[in-house]
Amino acid sequence: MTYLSFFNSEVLAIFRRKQDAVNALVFFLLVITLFPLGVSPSKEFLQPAAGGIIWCAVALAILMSVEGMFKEDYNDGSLEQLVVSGLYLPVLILLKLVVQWCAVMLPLLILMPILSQMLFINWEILWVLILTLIIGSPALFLIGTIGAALTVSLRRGAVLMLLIILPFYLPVIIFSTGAIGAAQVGQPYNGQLAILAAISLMTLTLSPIMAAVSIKASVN
Amino acid sequence: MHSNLDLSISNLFIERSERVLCENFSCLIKAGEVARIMGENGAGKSTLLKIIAGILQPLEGKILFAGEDISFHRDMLQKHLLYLGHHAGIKSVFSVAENLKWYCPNKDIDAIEEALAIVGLAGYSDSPAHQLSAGQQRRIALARLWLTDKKIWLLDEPFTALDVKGVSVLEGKIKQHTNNGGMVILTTHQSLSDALCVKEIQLVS
Amino acid sequence: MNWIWFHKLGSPKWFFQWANKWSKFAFVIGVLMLSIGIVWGLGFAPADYQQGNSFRIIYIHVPTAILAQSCYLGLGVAGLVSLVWRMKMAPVFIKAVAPLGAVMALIALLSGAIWGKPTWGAWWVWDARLTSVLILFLLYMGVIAIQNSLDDLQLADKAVAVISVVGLINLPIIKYSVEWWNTLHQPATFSVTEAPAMPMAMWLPLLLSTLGMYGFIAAVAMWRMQTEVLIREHRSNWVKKEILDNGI
Amino acid sequence: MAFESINEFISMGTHGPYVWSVYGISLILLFGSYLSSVKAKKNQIKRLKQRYLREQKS
Repeated sequence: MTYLSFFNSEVLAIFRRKQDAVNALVFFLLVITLFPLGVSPSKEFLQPAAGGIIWCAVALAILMSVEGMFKEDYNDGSLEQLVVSGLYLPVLILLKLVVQWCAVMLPLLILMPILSQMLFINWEILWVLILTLIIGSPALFLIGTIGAALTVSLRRGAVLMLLIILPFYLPVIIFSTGAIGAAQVGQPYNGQLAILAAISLMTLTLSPIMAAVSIKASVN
Repeated sequence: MHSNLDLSISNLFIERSERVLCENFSCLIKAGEVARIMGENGAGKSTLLKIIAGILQPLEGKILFAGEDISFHRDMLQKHLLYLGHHAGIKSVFSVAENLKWYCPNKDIDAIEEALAIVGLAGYSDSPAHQLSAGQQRRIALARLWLTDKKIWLLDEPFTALDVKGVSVLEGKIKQHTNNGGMVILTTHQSLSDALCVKEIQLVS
Repeated sequence: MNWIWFHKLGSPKWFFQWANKWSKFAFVIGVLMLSIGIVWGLGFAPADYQQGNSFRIIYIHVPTAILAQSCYLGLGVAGLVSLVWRMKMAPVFIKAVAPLGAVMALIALLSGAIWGKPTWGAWWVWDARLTSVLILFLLYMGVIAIQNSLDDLQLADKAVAVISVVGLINLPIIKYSVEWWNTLHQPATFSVTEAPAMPMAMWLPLLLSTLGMYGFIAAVAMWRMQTEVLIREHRSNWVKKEILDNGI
Repeated sequence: MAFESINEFISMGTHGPYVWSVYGISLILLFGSYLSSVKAKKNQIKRLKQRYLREQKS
C-alpha cells in the first residue's frame, strides 16, 4: 500500500458511494429552505441573514458528511490495515480529507449561484461568499475529522460528534459571516478572510495529528 | 538477503479489559522461523499479535526489532509487516481485483489473477466484494500473501476459512516464505504439519 | 534538574497519600476565605454608585468565571501531559475536574444572566464575556459527554485528552472571535463583568472569595481524583492495604 | 456595615431578590457538588471494603 494507491482507492470509494455526497448536498438544501419557511420569505429578512443561513447550513452539512468518514473502514477492518501499513497516518487522513472536501464542497460551490438568488444575494456578495467558503471550509473538515476519529467506534456517534465539534466551528462561522456582512455594507473584508485562512492553516497542522492519535486509540 | 530481522520481546505486561493476560512475557523470534503462539481461547493470542503489529500498546515491556527499540513507534517494523487479523480488511464497495490492487499496487492484473486462482477464487476478480461470503473475503485477504514482498507476516487464525487443500497450499507458501528469510508469527487451532518446524511460544498467564 | 516530583505526581499511590493530607487543609482554608470574602462583599463592601447593590453579585460571578477558565486550562494541560508523557494520573485529573469546571461555568452563567436583569432589564444579554462563558460550558459538556459515552477505558482516556488539548488550543481563538463579534453587533456598553477601577474595600473581598473558591475546588477535585484512583486501582494491593488497614 | 438595618440588608434596595437568588443558586450548586463528591468517595471505599472482606473470607 502506498500513498498514491490509497488516494486512488479513496477516489474510487467516493465514486462508488456517490449517495453520501448527494445526501450532504440535499441536507444543505433542506437546512437552507427551513429559514424562509420557518421565519419569513421577505427580502428584508433574507438578504441580511443570507450569509449566516448559508454558513450554518454548510457547517451542519459538513458535519453530517464527515461524521461517517471512518465508520465503514472501521467496520470492515481497512482502518486497522491503515494503522499497520507503516505509512504516516496523518498524511493518509489528509488525503482522505482532500477527497471528501472535493466530493462535498465542489458541488456546493457550483450550486451557490442558484442558492444566492433564492436568498436575494447580489452578485458582488456572492463572490465574497464563495471566497469565504473556499477558505473557511477546510477548517470545518479538519476539525470535523477529529470528531469522526473520536466517535468511530460508537454505533450512534453522530449526536455526540455534533456536541463535541460544533463549539469549535464558531470562530469560522463568526469570521466568515463577518466578512460577508462587511462586504454587504461596502466595508473592506480582507481582514476577516485573513483570519479565516489563519484558522484553516492552523487546523491543517493540528487536526491530522490529533485524528491519528484518536484513530490509533479507537482501533483495537 | 538474510538481513538481521529478529524480533525480541522482553517482560511484556498485557492487560485487556481489566484482566491481566500475561506478565513479563519474553520471546525472541529470528528470521526464517515460524512461531506459533499457543494458549487456550481468550488467553490473549490475538492481543499479543496486535501489540506486535502496533495496533495496541503494552502497559509495560520492550520490543526490539533488528536491534532498534520500537516499543512506542512501530513504524520501523510496520514497513516490513503484513498483518491479517480477524477483520479481512476488504472494502465491500470494491471488486475483488480492486481490493488487491489497493493493497499491492505494484502487482499487475495477471499476478492478481494468479494469486486468486491459488486461493480458489479464480474468475471472481471483477465481482464486487459484498457479493462474496465472509469466508471468501478472508481468502481474498490471504491472496495478499502471494502478492506481497513484506518480510514479516502476522497471521491471526489464517486457516479458518480454508479446506484441506487450501491449508496445505498455505503451509507450502509459509514454508517457501521462511526459506528465503521471511518470518511468520501465527495463531491457529489446527495442528500444523511438522515440515514447518514450528517454534511454539506458550502464553503464560 | 530532577524530575522526581513530576514522576511522583504520576504514581496513583503517591498521589493518594499526598491528597489525603492536603485535601482537608485546602478545604478548610478555601471555605474559610470564601465565606469571609462573601460576607464581607455582601454586607460590608460599599455598593456601586452606578449599579447599586446588584453589583454584589460580582463576588460570585467573577470567582466562578475565573475558576471555570482555569479548570479548562488544567484540563488542556492534563490532556497534553497524557498524550505526550502518557502519565496515568492525567486522565484521572480530567475525569475528576471536568464536572467541577462545568458547575463553575454554570454558576458564572446564571449569575451573569441574573445580574443583567437589573442592569439592562433583560434576562440574557449577548455580552462578549457571557457568551464565551456559555461556549466554555458547552465545551465542558462535550468533554463530559465523550467521557461517559466511550466504555473502553483506554480509549475514553485518549479521547478526553485529545478533546481537552484541542479545546485548549481553540479557547483563545473562540474568546477572541466572540470579543470581535461582540464589538461588531453590540454598541460598547458597560460590560457586566468589566470590573471598573474598584476601591480596595471592593476588590479585597473579591480576591478573598476567588482564592477561597480555588481552595474549595482544589479540595473537592482531590477527593474526586481519589475516588477515581480507587476505582481504577482496586486490584493493586496498596489500595487493599490502604482501605483495610487505616480504613479511611 | 454598609446597611443601616437588617431588613434593608435583606431588601438591598429593590436589588435584593436578584442578589439573594444568585447566592442561593450558587450555594445549592456548590454544596451539591461537595456532597456528591464526598458521598461518591465514601461509597467507593465502602464497596471496596466489602469486596476485600469477601475475598479474604473465600
